[in-house]
This record gives sequence, structure tokens and C-alpha cells, in this order.
Amino acid sequence: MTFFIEVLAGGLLAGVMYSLVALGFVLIYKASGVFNFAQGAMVFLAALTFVSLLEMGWNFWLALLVTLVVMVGVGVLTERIVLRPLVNQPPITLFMATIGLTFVLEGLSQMVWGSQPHGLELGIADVPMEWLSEKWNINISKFDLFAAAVAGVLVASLAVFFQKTRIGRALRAVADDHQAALAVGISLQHIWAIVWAVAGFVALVAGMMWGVRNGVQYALTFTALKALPVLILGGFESVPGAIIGGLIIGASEKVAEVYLGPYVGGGIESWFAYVIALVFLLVRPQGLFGEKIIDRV
Amino acid sequence: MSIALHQHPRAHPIGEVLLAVENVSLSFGGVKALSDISFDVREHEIRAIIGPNGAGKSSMLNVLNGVYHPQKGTIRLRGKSFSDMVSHEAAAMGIARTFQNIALFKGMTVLDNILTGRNLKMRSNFLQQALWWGPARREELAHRHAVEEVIDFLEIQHIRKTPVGRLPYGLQKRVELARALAAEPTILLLDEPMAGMNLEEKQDMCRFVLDVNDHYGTTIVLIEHDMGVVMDISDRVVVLDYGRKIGDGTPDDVRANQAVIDAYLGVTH
Amino acid sequence: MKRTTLALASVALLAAGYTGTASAQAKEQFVPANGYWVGPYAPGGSGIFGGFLDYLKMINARDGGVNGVKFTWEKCETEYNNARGVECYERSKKKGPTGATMIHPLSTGITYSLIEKGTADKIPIVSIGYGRTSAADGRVFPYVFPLITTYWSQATAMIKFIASKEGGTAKLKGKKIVLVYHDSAYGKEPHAVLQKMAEQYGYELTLLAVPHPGNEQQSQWLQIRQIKPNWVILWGWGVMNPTAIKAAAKIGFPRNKMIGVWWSGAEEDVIPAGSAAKGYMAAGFNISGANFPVIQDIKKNVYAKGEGEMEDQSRIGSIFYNRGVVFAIVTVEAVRKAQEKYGKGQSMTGEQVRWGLENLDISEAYLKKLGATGFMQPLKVSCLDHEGGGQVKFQQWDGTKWNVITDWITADKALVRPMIEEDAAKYAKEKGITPRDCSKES
Amino acid sequence: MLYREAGQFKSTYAEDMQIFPIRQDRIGVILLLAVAFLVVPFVATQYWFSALLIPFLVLSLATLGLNILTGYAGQISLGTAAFMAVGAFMAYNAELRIPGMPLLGSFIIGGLCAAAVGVVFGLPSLRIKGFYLAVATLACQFFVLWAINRVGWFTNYSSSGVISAQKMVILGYTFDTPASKYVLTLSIVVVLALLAKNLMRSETGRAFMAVRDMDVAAEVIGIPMMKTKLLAFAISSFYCGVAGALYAYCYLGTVEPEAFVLDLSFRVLFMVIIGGVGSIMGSFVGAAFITLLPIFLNLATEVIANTFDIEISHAVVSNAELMIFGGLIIFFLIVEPNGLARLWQIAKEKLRLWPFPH
Repeated sequence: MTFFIEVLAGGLLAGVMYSLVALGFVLIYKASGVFNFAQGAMVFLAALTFVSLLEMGWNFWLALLVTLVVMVGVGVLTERIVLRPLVNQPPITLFMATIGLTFVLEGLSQMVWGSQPHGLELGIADVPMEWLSEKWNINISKFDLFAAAVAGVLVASLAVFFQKTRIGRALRAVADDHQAALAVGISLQHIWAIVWAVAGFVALVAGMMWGVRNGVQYALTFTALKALPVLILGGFESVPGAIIGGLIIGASEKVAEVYLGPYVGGGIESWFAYVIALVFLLVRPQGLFGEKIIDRV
Repeated sequence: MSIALHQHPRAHPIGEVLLAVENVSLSFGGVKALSDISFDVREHEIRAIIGPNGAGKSSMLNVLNGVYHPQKGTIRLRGKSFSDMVSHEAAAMGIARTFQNIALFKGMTVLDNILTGRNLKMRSNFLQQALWWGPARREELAHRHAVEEVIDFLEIQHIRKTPVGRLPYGLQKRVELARALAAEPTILLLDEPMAGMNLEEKQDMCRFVLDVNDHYGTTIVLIEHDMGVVMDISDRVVVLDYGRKIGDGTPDDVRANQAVIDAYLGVTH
Repeated sequence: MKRTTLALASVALLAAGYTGTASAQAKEQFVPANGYWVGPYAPGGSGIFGGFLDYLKMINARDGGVNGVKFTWEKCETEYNNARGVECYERSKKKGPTGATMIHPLSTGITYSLIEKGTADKIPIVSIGYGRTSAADGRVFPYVFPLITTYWSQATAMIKFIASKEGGTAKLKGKKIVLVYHDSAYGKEPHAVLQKMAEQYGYELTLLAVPHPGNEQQSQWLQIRQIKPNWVILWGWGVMNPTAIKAAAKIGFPRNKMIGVWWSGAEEDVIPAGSAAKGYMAAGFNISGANFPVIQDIKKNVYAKGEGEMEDQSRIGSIFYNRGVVFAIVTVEAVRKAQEKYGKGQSMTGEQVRWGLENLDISEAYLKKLGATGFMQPLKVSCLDHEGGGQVKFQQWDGTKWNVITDWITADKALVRPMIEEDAAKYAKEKGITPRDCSKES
Repeated sequence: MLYREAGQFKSTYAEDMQIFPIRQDRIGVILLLAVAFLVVPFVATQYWFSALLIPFLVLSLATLGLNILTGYAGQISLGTAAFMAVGAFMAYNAELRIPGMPLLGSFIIGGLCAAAVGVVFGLPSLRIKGFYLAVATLACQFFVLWAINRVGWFTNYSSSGVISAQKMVILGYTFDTPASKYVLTLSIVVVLALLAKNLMRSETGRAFMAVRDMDVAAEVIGIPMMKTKLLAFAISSFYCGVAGALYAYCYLGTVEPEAFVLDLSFRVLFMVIIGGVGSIMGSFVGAAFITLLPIFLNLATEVIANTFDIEISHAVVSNAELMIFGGLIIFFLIVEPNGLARLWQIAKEKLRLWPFPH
């Protein structure tokens, strides 16, 4: 039983890591309807820039700030160069453009910072909490809890940002109805640039968390794949969906791998998350928190 | 619109009841769209459904061809009842329709759009089609002939190869009618065929509707906003208001019906 | 369609123009450098080809090439992708006065794709420490050389090493060993050998697959926590390695009971794991360090003139870099051997180099002459045995560098060889190849 | 003037319904095919066959397959590589296990198995749409590769999971030279492209497009949604499956499951989008563009570096190529979101009038 709890807890906490990446997708999709495949590359770029600055001996906060500026720059440039000329194109075209962007960002990151992997430590050891493992024989990593806390703070601050600030309200207006937002004088371009910048910030946070776990290297771009089943489960447009979806996906894939995997040769995690999401979609095509779409004729 | 339209004798005299709607009720969530509606449509007639906005006209049409499924009541076609018919089954039974907000296939040419209307009559399978040989080829040619007839009938020869998305509104409406006609339907449902048109376009469309009825003998059920048009071209009229039937009869009957007058003048119930 | 033709034509023009410049001079030995400098495996590709090319540069600068024949090369980006690898092969195979000397595909997948092509084109495919293990049977695979050690040899050496740690093979009985492997062709390579040895020695083997790319291993390591194995063998790739080490730390599994394969044992595999990697061990057919005379010669003859490949000179002497030097030593010596038979001071063809490879004999004494004593193992290749070495050293990460902790451990050839022959025979049958009779080879 | 259709009158519908109703197009295509079949096999080098032409043709076929699904029937799929894998591995097994199986029969079996898998993974399309469906098809991508890796039968229990294609013999002729493999690939691709063109201009194609453009309306006029969508998945996957078999047999010779990773699926999707959604010719243009662009960039940067004797580190060059590749994709999407095939069409319209603008 304790083992099951451990698997479940570990799965939930792994799910938080997925949610961190999924959040970036959701923000951009919500505001601009773009399925931004480059989110993974953004995670990589952010983490690599940050860690490289740190290794050059920069102060932690300064490095963080400069990285943030870089990510905002990337966001603004993306809006200007890629999105603006493609406005009103079908979603698939925009999606393809973000894959093109992925190549550009990957090339750029490696060209500037090289392709060597880096270690990253944030001062919180990724080791089990002793009292918990001694008393209950349950292993839960401090860092996992830290990551969960960071995710919580991130979501809370995003919520505050969306609810309380003027820009945030404008963002929500855009998300609800582009035309209406335009009509009341909200600049779409402005908003998109801000959203991409915020997504860049989320990418930085995700990159830092994943960077500690995997090292900061090219493979951070693959984190995007972990976020996709979360997205279809939670809905492309829902922030709570990204969190809850992440938890469900994380927990169920770990439980499946540990308890079901050995019977079929293991490694089922690669597809299990997608199958869960798929089965769920067949029952509820609009995802966890999505609104029901009624086709009208 | 004061042209006398029904002056010549009909080629296809009005016949038996073809389609019967019996006690149909439909609601979405808690909202009642239709309550306890009954009426019938006779063979070869032009039957109109009118009513103010939100009266449930479009819902009624959607029930007739299986897009919506009523919670209560039945639809009978030639006496046979169909409760849970889906829309492509309705099509297979000879019900074709047009839509209020044009539902053409925007990426395809006019010709291809109209050809889709004949899909139910195609017999060759995809392998034969892939080979473009024998029955498949003969069939494509035969259907092309049939479609060209419709194109001639509706006078849209010049836009045959144009992608539908590039056409003006009025022409799109006509192409949609052509697509429905290509199916050689027994019953044709027209959802506001003249909405958003100017006077000339409306006159053209009226002429086409009457010609269709006259030439092919197609039974037509139409929804229309423009009272004048309806009264001119239809044989019988059903009036809906707030999902209930408040009148049924010849244009003259309906014109004289107090409930109808009230509904249209906005008298509170 | 016209656009396509145009594009094709311009590519052709460029290709043609380029070949012209490359083959301008005689007395050259062309070696393709088809590797990868971008993407997830770039650390390996750039490090290995860095060492490889630096050594060739050093031979050109210090010795004037091999008997006056200088090495030339050209880089081609394969992105670790089979299709690109084949394109690079086709592009490079005819260059230079005598075509490609030999190909180092640096990817098991590309190696497999080139086995037949190389054989048909008479260009040796040399896969050192990767590729098709059963190609070690030179009778069936005359043009393929999985030199020095194969995956199967390595697996047996690992078990030997574990046995020595446990106090003899007898002590292996009842021990639990878990193989954490990359869920791909590469990761499945050692299964059969490890299972066979499990039958022989009586240890319990559990196989745990990690889906590509391996950046999430929570469930595998939770299972390990449940199994409580004595040893974990890590058969990883790229990001999977540091993630595994981190995950081991997370469940409190001792790192000094974890042994990585040689693709899990470079600096790049442990540095991202930070302090968690301390005590972690890995196999290697080459070792790290810049103090070997051969490396010093590279620094003196190449870097002193500012001509080195590595932008980051701290990587000189790293595992990957030194591995590239090993690749280059084998390349140069095979050419030298071929020249002995086919004419000193001549450019060798792939066919001639094949003979050189098959008759390669790098003794301990010769290694000393090369300044590579202890840097790599002695190597004796034959028609029958295209592997040649079969020895592995183990090293341990102390948080800043790898320290060698064993001498060369020889693989269990008695176990591996029959498996190689069996697999090679199956291939020969599928392909309708009649194996060579090695007694007739000279 | 060069490209004028004035004076070409069509007096029957049959004439009007030809694949290439305009004479210049017909002549162009016939010339192109003649060159491809009769000239190229004798003049091209091995590099051309093995590194450019064969991969281009094979990927054109896969692109064509995906274009049928995405371009014509409007269903986005990211599982192309998985369908190709099914085709490759099942063709291998058919050839291996069924005695006396003709090679083309094996290819067809590979395609049919892919079609079956396509139908299974196409089922969700009846309920979900757009990106949700696209991501759902990833389930197929990962599951298929996992299954091939896990079940030894697929790879004939080879220790590494790599299969190597059997000798290709058709009617006693062995296809073992690059030129002969090219001709075989070309023949298969041309025939299948022709079939696809026929299919797309007849009832099935119209049903696909109707579902793509407006599925509710399609159903109302009697097009059965389930049959149409699943048929689209089946046909598309069949094409991808055959492409996969060709990838294994005519192109690489050996394949491991990892040859069919997600990256390949994306690449094929790129080919569809860049070439032109819903265009048979666009599939070829797109495949040519995406296959040849990286090679072209690679050669171009080398030539530039050599000509001007610039010492740039290779890593920088490789990364620059990656960036240019991505940048060009964005550029083409901006310049012509409808794909290169559309550009060609516009060019044709211009040529019709040239040199007189009116």
C-alpha cells in the first residue's frame, strides 16, 4: 500500500512537471489560437541562456532577469515576424510556422551557447525527505514538492495577472472574442506580444525545473511531447485543465507503467498517456474544462 | 412582389399527403424550441413555414431531415414513421435541403459542389474510381450530364469551374439550390432561400423555386421571412410562434387569422 | 515540377563543383567525417570527430601523413538520422583520389543502412563500440568492422566486473541485477547476452525499458526501489543518462552500484546530473585524460598553431574526444598497413584499406610508439574476427573527472563468439551470402 | 502566349474531364515522365539515385498519402511515420513468411496492414477534430513503434530490432542497382499517383472534400460521415504503408523502428503544407523541397565557405543550416500559405497572358 501511495504521489508530482510545460501552450492557444509547437524550443532556449549566464559567473537574479528579457524579445519578434504576416491563416499553417520557429530557436540556442549539456542546481536537493522515508517508508523528493510549489505560485500569479491587471483583462477579452476585443480598441498585436512574452516566462520556469532534473541540454525540447497529452485531456484553452490534466496524466501513466508495464514488457509510458487522453476525449470531446461545441447549420 | 405567379395550370397537380408531422416537440436543455407541432405536406405542393424570429422555423426544418431529433412525436413519409432518422438517411429517402447560412463546400468548384449532390446515386466503388475505368468512368460522365442539366436550368453555366468561395452571395444561394436539385429529391427543404437578397435576386429565386416545382414536380417546404414572397408562391402556409403552431392554411386563410396578425404585429400573449 | 528540376540541377552543379576541388591533388587519402554537430547527440558527435580530425591533422603536421600521403576529409552533417547518413555516405564515397578510405557512421542505425552499400561499393564500414555486433564475423561481413569491442563483449565484461566486486562469479548467484535500457534497437542489444549469463551464473535479471528520449524515469526507478537490486546496469543514451543518475539519487539508490555502458560514460553524461553522479561507474574502451603523449602531440602540433577542431579546449582529453582519437589511430594504422602491402606512399582504395583493417595488429609495444599506452587496448584483427580487442576498462566519476578503477577486463569470448556466429549465419542465409573461407585469405 | 489555352475547344464532357485538360500540361507531364523513365536511369549518378531521387520519390508517396487525409479529407494526422513503419515491417514479414510471395504482393500487404491500422486509429476522428485529433494520432505514432520494438515477431526476433530487406526480385529480374531501384520506385509512385488523382476527381474525392469543407452539410446531402472518414484514413494509410515498404526496400535497405520517429511524421506534414494542401502535384513539389533543401543548404554553405575561404566552425554552419531551414519554412508559409503548388498555378495564369498583360 505504501508503495502504491508512493507511485501515486510520484506520478502526481511528475504530472506537475508536465503541467508546467503545458501551461505555456495553453496561454498562447487561449489568446491567439496558435498551437505553438515551439514551446519546447523556448523551454530549451530559456534554460540554456539562464544556465550559461550563471556559468559565466553572473548573479542568479541578474541572470534570471536577462533571460527573461531575452524571452520577451523572442516573443515580441515572433509576433512581428511570424504571426503578424500569418494573421487569418488556417490554424494548421500557424502550427507549421511554429515548427519552423522551433528549428530557428534550436539552431539559435546551440549556435550561441553550444551544444554541451550543463548541470543546474537550484539549491534544493533532489533527494527523498528523510523523516518521511524513515517513518512511513515513502520516498518523496524535496525538489518535487518545490516544483509543485513553484507551479502553484505560477498559476496563482497568472490568475492574479489575468483577473486584476488591465492587460490581463484585455487578454481575457481577446481570448473570448477577437472581433469584440478589436471593436473596443484592444490592439491584438500588442496582446499577442505580451502573451508570447508571458509564455516565454513560463518556459523559463519550466526549463529551470526540468533542467535540474535532466540537465540543461537539447533534450529539453522533448518536454513538449510530455505536455501534449495533458493538453488534449485538459483542453487547449484551460489553465486549470493544464494543471488537473497534468496530475491525471502523471499519476495514471506511472501507475500503469509500474503495475501494468511488467506484463507487457514495459515502456508503455510512451503511448499510455495519449491513450488515456484519447479514451477520455471519446467520452468528452471538448476535454476536461472545454466548452461543449454545438455544430450549427 | 405583385407578379401573378400561379396563373398557368400546374403540370403536377397537388396529390396525397407525402410528409406528416405529428405532435413533434423539441427542446434544447430546458429551452423548448418546438411544442406539439403537427402539420402535413402534400405531394407536389409548395408548403411554407413562417413565423417571427425565434419561432422555431429552422428547428422544424432540422427535425424534418434528421439533423435534430425530437423528444416527442413522429415524422411520417408516405405513411411510414421515422423517429430516429439521421440526416444522411433522410437524404437517402429523397429529402434534400438548403441552409440559411449557405453550407456549400467552399474549397470546391461549383461543378464539384453540385456533383456531390448526386453522391447517393453513385454506384461504383472507390477501386473502380481509382482506375477511372469501365463503370466508374461511365457513371462520372452520366452524372456530369445530369448535373449540366441542372446547371442549365439554374443558369449558372458561366461559373461552372469557379471555386464556390469566390462567388457572390446570391450566386452561392443558387449553387446551393443546384446541389440540392442534383439529388433529384422528392422533397426539397429551403431554409430562407431569399434571405439577404435584393429585389431582382429575389425575383430570380422565386422563379427558380416555382420552375423547380413545375418542371420536376418537386414538393417544396420553405421557410421564409418575407411574407410577400411566401404568400405569392406557396400553396399552404404553417405559422409558428414561440415554438407553437398558431395558424395553418392557404395564404388567404392565414392572412385573415387573428393570432397570426397578432404575432406579426407583436401583440403580447 | 519545373521548380524541382531547377533545384535538383543546382544541387548537382554545386556537388560537381565541389568534388573537383577536393580531388585536385594526388597523394592524398580521403576520409569522410560524417557526423553530427547539432541536435541531442551533438556533444558526442562534435567531441568524437573533434578528436578524430585533430589526430589526422597531427599526423599530417608531424609525420607529413602516412609515408607522405596526407589525409584529407570533409564534414557532412548526418543529424544522427539514417536518411541523412545515407546521403552523406553517397556524397562522400567517391571523393578524393581513391574514394572514401572508410566510413565511421557514428550511429548504429546508419551503420545498419550502410552494411550492404559499403559491401557493394567496397568501402569498409568501421563501427567502433556500436553497430551490428554479429558483423564481428568477418566471413559473412567482409567490409564491416565493429572493432575493439562490441556491445555483447561489453555486457559480459560488465558482469565480470560485478563478479569481481562481489568477490567471484560464484557470488553472483541470487544477486539481483537490473538493466535500465533505452527502448530502442540499441537498448535491446545486450538482452540476449545478459539473459544467457543469468542462466549461467544464477543472478536474477530484470529488464526495465525507458521510452525515448528518457527524460522521465520516475516509474522505472520506483520499480527499482521495489526490486532492491544489487546492481543496476544503465544502457542509456543522451539525456537518459543524467536523468537516470538523478532518479537513482532520488530514490536513494547508491550510485556506486550503478554501471553505465560506454555511451553512458562520458563527461557529458554525468555533468548535467551534478553532485548526484559522484561514485557512478561506467565502462569504456578508451579512457579520459590529456596527459597521454598522443594527446600532448596533438596540442603541440595542432593547437599550438591554432588549427584544432575544439573551440572549447577544455574538452581535449575528454572521453568523447579521446574516443575520436582512438577512431583516428585505427584509421591511420589501417592505411599504413594497407600501404605496406599495396605500395608505400600511394593513396589506398577502400578495398585495399579493407585488407589493412583485416590485418591490423596494434601491439602493446606499438601502442607505446604511438604514445597511447593504456589509452587504448592492443588490437589484432583477422578475417574471422573483425572485433579484435574485446576489452573494457571501468572508470568512476568523482564529481569532477573520471578515474580508471580497473585494468582491461576481457570479455567472455567463449560465450559471445557462438552467438555472433549464429546471428551472422542467420543473416547470411537470409541474404544468400556464402561466407568466405578464411583459410584462403592472405 | 507560351501557355495559352485559347483555341483548345472541348466538345465532350469526357474531354473536359481529363486529368490535364490543357494541352501544354499534358505535353509537359509526358515529357517529364519520358525523361524520368528513359533518360534519368542512364545518366544519373549513384549519388543522385540513392541520396536524392529515391528518397524524394518515396517521400512524395508518403506525402501524397497524408495529403489525401489532410489535404482532401481535412483530418490532420501526426502518425504518418507509424503507418510507414507498419508498411515496412509487414511487407518484410509477408515476404519472409509467405513462401513464393511476389514482391509487389508484399508491398500491397504492407499497405493493407497500414490501412487497417489507419482505420483503427481513425476511429477517434468520428468524435474529435482539429488539433485534438492531431495529438490523438500521436497515440498511434508511439504505440506502433512501441509494439514493433516489443513484439519480436515483427522483426523476426533479430536481437537489435533491425530488419534488412530481402532481395527484390520481380519476374526473375533482380532489382539491386540504384538505377533499377529508382525505376521500380518511380513506376510504383507514378501508378499510385495516377490512381490517387483519379480517385480525387471522382465521387470519393468529392466526398472527402465535402467532409473537409463542412462535415454537417456533407452528412445532410447523404455523404456517410463514418464511411468517408475511415475510407480517407484507410486510403491515406495504404499510401503511407507502401511508401514505408519502399523506404525499407528501395531506399535504405535496412530499417529499425527508430527510422520512423515522430520527426519523420512532421517532415511529411511539412511537405504537404509547403507543397500545397489538397494538391497531388503539390505533394511532389513539397517532398522535393523538404528533402532537398537541407542537402542544398549543406552544399551551398560549404561551397561558400570554401570559395571565400572562411573558417567557420562546422557546428556554427550546421546550426545556421537548421535556422535557415526553419526560416525558409516560415517564409514560404507567409509568402504563399497555400503552398508551392499554388505559386505554380499563379505562375501559369501569368504565363497564359505573357508577354501581353491584357
